Amino acid sequence: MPVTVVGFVLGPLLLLFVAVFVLRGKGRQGLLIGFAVLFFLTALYQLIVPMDAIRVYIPQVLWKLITLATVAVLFVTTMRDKQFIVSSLIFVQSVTLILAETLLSPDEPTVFLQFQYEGGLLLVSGAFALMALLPGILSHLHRSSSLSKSPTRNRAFFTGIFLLMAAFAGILSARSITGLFLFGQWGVLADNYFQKAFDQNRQNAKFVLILQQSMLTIWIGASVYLNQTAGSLAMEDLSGFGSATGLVMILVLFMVLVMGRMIPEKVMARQYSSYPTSIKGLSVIMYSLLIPFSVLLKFRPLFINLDNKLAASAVFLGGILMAANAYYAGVSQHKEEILSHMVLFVSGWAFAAVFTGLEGIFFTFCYVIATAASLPFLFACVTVKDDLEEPDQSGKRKGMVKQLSLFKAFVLLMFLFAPFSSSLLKLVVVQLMAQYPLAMLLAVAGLVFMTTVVLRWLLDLLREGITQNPDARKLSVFLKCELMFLFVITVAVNLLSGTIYRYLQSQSLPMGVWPAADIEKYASLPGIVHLNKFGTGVIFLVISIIIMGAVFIVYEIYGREKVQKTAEEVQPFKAYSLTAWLPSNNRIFFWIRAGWIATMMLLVGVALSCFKA
Amino acid sequence: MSWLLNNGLRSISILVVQAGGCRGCALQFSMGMSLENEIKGISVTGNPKHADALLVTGCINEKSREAILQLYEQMPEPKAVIAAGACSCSGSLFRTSENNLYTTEDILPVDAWIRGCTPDMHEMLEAVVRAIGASLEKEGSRKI
Amino acid sequence: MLQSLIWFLVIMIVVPVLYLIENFIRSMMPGYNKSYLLQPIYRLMKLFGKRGMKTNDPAHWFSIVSCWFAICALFFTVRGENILFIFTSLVMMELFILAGSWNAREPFGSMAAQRGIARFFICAFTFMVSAASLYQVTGTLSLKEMMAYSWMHYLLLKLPLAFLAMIVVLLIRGSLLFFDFNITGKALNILDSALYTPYSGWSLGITQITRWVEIGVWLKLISVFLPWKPWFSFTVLAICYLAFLLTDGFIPKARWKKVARNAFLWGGGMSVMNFIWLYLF
Amino acid sequence: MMRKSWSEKQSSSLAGKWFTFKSRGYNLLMINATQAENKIILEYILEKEGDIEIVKASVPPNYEIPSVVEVFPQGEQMQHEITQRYPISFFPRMTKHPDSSVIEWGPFHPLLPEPVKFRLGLKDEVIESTCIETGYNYRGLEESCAGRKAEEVLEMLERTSAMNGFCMGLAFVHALEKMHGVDVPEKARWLRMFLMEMTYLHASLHSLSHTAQSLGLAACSARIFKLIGLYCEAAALISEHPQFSGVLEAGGLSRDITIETLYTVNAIIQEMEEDLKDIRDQWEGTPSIARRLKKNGIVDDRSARLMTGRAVRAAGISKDFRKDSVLPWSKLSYTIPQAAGSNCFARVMLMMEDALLSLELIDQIAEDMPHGDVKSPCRMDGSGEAIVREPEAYGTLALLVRQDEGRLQELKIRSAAALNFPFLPQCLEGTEIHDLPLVISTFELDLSSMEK
Repeated sequence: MPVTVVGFVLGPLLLLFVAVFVLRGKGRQGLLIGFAVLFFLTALYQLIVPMDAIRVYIPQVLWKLITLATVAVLFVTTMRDKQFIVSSLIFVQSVTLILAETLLSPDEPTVFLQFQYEGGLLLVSGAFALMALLPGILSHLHRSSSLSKSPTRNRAFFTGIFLLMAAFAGILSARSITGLFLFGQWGVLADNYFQKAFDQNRQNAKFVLILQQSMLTIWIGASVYLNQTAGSLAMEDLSGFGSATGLVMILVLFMVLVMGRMIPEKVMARQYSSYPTSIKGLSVIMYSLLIPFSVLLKFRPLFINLDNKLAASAVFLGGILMAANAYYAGVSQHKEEILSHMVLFVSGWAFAAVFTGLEGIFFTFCYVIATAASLPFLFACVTVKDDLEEPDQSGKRKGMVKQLSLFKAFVLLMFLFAPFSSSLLKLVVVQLMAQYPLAMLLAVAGLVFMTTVVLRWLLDLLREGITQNPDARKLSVFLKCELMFLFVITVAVNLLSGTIYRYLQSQSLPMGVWPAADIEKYASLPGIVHLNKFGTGVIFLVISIIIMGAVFIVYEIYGREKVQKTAEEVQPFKAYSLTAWLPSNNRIFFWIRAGWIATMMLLVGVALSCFKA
Repeated sequence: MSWLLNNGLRSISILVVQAGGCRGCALQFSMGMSLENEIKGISVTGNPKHADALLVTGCINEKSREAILQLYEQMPEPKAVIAAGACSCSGSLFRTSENNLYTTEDILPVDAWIRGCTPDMHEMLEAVVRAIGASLEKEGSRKI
Repeated sequence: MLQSLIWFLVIMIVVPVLYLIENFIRSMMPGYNKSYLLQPIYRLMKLFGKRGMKTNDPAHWFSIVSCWFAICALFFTVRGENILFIFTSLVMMELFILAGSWNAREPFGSMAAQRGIARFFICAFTFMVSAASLYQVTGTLSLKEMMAYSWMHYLLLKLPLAFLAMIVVLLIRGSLLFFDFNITGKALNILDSALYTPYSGWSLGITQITRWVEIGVWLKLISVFLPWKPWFSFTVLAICYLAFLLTDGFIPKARWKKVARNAFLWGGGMSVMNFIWLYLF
Repeated sequence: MMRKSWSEKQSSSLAGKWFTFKSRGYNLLMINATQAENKIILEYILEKEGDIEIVKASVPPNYEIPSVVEVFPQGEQMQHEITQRYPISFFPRMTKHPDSSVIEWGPFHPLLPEPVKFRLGLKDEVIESTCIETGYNYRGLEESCAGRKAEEVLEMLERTSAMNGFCMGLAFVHALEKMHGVDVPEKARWLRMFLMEMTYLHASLHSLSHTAQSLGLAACSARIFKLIGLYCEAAALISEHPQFSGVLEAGGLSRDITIETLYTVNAIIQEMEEDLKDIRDQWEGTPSIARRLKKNGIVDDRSARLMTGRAVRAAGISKDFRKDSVLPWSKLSYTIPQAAGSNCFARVMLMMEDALLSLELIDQIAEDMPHGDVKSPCRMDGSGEAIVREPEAYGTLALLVRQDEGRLQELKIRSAAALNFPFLPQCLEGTEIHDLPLVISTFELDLSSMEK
């Protein structure tokens, strides 16, 4: 197993123990900054120069011991928090683990952890997200008194973050089913510590925790069955279940939906309510976007010979996810809620894309990376806005930073531009959902409603530019440079989605499954932004950015000197919901719930019918 | 300058301000606009930023005065002011020493007057064209 | 290249001429304000002669950017580029017009911008689904190839409802008949000139040109569906649009929320039915 | 400065008097205030089928006394006028603070016939709370009339408002004739009735044109403008001033109007009958217009009973304001149009029916117009006091005149709009802002005669 992969997984664990037991206060923050930068640079380096040379051998027994240790730690923490249902579930898990080990002693795949073709890129975008949200996390540490004062909360906070990164790297690189279970438990443990760090009353997370633990219990039980029939725990060799493939696929789907919190329900979103914005952004991007997409891609061989009805209903579920999250984004009030629904919207797209052709995956991949690169920047801006609006000790409210609103406007424009310029084109051309008309209509409705939400946010941003507050406290230089740097990367990634296409084409892949033979047909389509071809698209884009830049500059100069007060400051128009013209709101919540429940039932029914055939 | 004058005279958008009192003059103006007459190109607007001329009718008390000054300030140049009716030209019967009513001349630079209690429709339209012509000439002389 | 330049000029002239004819015929009717034949042109010239606009509304600079995107959309339509790319330019144009009226401190401008966002959603959804059905039938998204295809085969046979849905989008954009969101404020309504409240002087002139160019783009886009020669189908559609303009005065103005629901039901519904129908038969 | 207020006993005794009159079926006609040495005397004038009762209350300046709105809600605007002129205030003050986004509309707008400013609390373009700010039409008419001769006062009263100028003048003339006991010749009374019907027709046409503009029917409002043009052409034959000012005189009319001019005027006027019927059928028949009108401007029955003008008949209460007048309407044969539902649709249909009714009455009056002279000699320099209740274009008008040796000592006018205005905010709540001009046009508020 390549040393870097082990480094990504076990490294954060090691640093966790160092941070928690050795260092204090400032030391911990320094360690976190160092870790984040190191994590990002090594991920980037590992992407360009895959270091398979240095290999280190870790015996299977060690992974089994770690799994048992995680389950034991979870059992102890849940017993201490008096969550007896969860602890009983965990007890069942530990019993099945021990029995499976003693009776069957399944042999783990020799290569337990390995970054496959897409894992590297997702790891880089995850590391980038952590880098983008780091300033927000640090400023939250300074500001929130509860974290700095009580050592237990501080310790829980740091364990949570390191565990989160370890789980993220683990799931991306896991190649065996028990690996998924292990790193899934790490993720749940990380959430548990976050709850302890932020949430005083901690009961709105109870339902989600039980749901996830029961899902993991079923998963570990099923892994025994899978091992018997397929003969190995590695995910690629999982095939040849014959009629049971459908059922296995359902199991995988439910696992991804539950662990990724992708069920469009208020309960799932409420669990994050107590988290600060930056942590909420980090966990949404990792749990709900990157991890589900990579897990589904790992089970890709299982879905290839799937019968059409199952794929159709799975794609339809993806469409519902997109439409539902676009609607929730339109209705929710707070900016971070809108952002998390935007992330879930893109993950709904990724969820549906996996079941279409390889071309669909190929394209959605670029869009997922573009999202993982641009949305953390917006989460960061929202955090900074909260910082500035937080009245400091003297009770004086800080003002609005005009430059921030222009950056945010540009990023949203790019986030808006990407779907229209590249994804829509590919969506229609690449038959992402063209074989599934109903799902496509839902997807188009979701996409257009999400663009409407972005349009409305842009209007607010461009109005923010005007409100000038002379005593606005200036942003720290570090934060300003970091935001500028991140903003440039975000715009670049969005514009270069065509070039990422090129990079993935050149990947030489072990299994030859990827990419599709006729990918050339799709890559050469009359895309809008192909930087290597000096087409009309590029001219239009360059001139547009020049004009927009000129107008913003004039707008800035013009605004500053001659802003006079009108006769009487009429309140900005605020009481206006985006869905004012729809008949009535609550009926639509009902339809969304009915939609996803019906599709889930359909999926299970179709899977069971496979048994008879 | 004649190009500016021709275009200005052929497309006039008026902001009719019924400042108070009986709205006989305002009704007379809207009647004049709709009936057959040779003066064309006049339209009514409610937004000061789109208006070329301000037609003030009725008595102007303190409250109306502040609102009218606000409107006048928002109108782009070149702009004309027309005082229509006895009430806005001289305050007619209602203007006495104690109930401090204003005439249009007291608060705005007036370009054309239309006297008479409920003046004639056609006379009003001609006064509007006269006022716009005067304001455009002022604009033209300012430019040269 | 020459042919596209000719088309560019033709459309830039035809749409204002439509509005001139409508304005002149309406002023001939009894009870209306009298006006010259070239009334809209005089108004445009007068607006460019204005100066001294209020300084606390810097938003009227946005009319320049929206005009740029409208002209780009027309240029790409005439060159037969990809229709999604054309729609992206129209989206950017719409964004900057809405931003201009949302930024000004006038509540009616903000209210019109909010209605503009709902109108955007309805037009975008209808257009996207129609584009998908167009792609299913013609196999391409570039306007040039579609024109060639519709010249050989009858598009209307396969896409009748998509054509009607696009006509609904045209009516929504032109604020005509039953699909008037009361945003551009032609008829007297409480929001005055609604979306264009903060613009005045030259920026109002530019927004007027942007509106005309946008209608030109939509007319050219929709003329793809008609099976005749491009210039003939464009003239037929232009005359239809003139008819809509003239009948607009006789239709009572409904409330914008009802209009929005109707527009979504009619526009969106027809395009979705056509899309599903393509798959079933 | 802290306002002192009446003692508990004083307040309850005044309120008690109001309740006794209300229980006996009296209605609040008007509130008059006169400045004594250092006290302000308030006169609450109550009326029931013609006989009038006055409740007096003397209040030292800067005092606070109970508000009459709990007992007679239609008195809110009358009290507001008194607070504008005298240092008195009324408790409890009802102020609603909207928490939704507040926007202002007015005071000058093409769809607002008269200057008034609306502060609207909106949520998703639905009005949650309204606060209406008036005062732009105030000219201090009553103060400037004090101490003037009857002719000058008549000339000023005829110019108070475009729609009700003639009705105000006629009410003042009737008050003088009642005070001096003059009997007017038969032909002068019939001619006055003829001119009143012409004024009603003019008012209905303008209300219809404003409603058509609010509905967004450009073609229809142009057509109604054509009818108004027809009316102006006919009215020009009678007097060069469109509101017939200068025709009236105490004791009759200033000049005679020959039968031929009446016939030509009647012939011109009757041409608009088909157009009016066609427009009525079009509005009634088009479902989108009818549905929109029926949905807006709903006034509950309790307040409709306290209002005046078409709003009362729209609520199904049959009340003919022409019967209040001394003019010989009883000699004409007509049935007063009635409607139900108390919403915009009922009021608009009544506008149409009343315009057609005025056409019919003008025809009847022109037919059997009596002969004789139009003026009886009389002297108007006596002194006395008269309270008169006369119909006006939008309901009933109340006038109090006190004259001392030919010089006007005190004049108090309460127009129909002063009764209907307090009920507008409550009726606006829940309507869309898009329909605001429509509800205002059907409420037919003549602000210039209300604020004077």
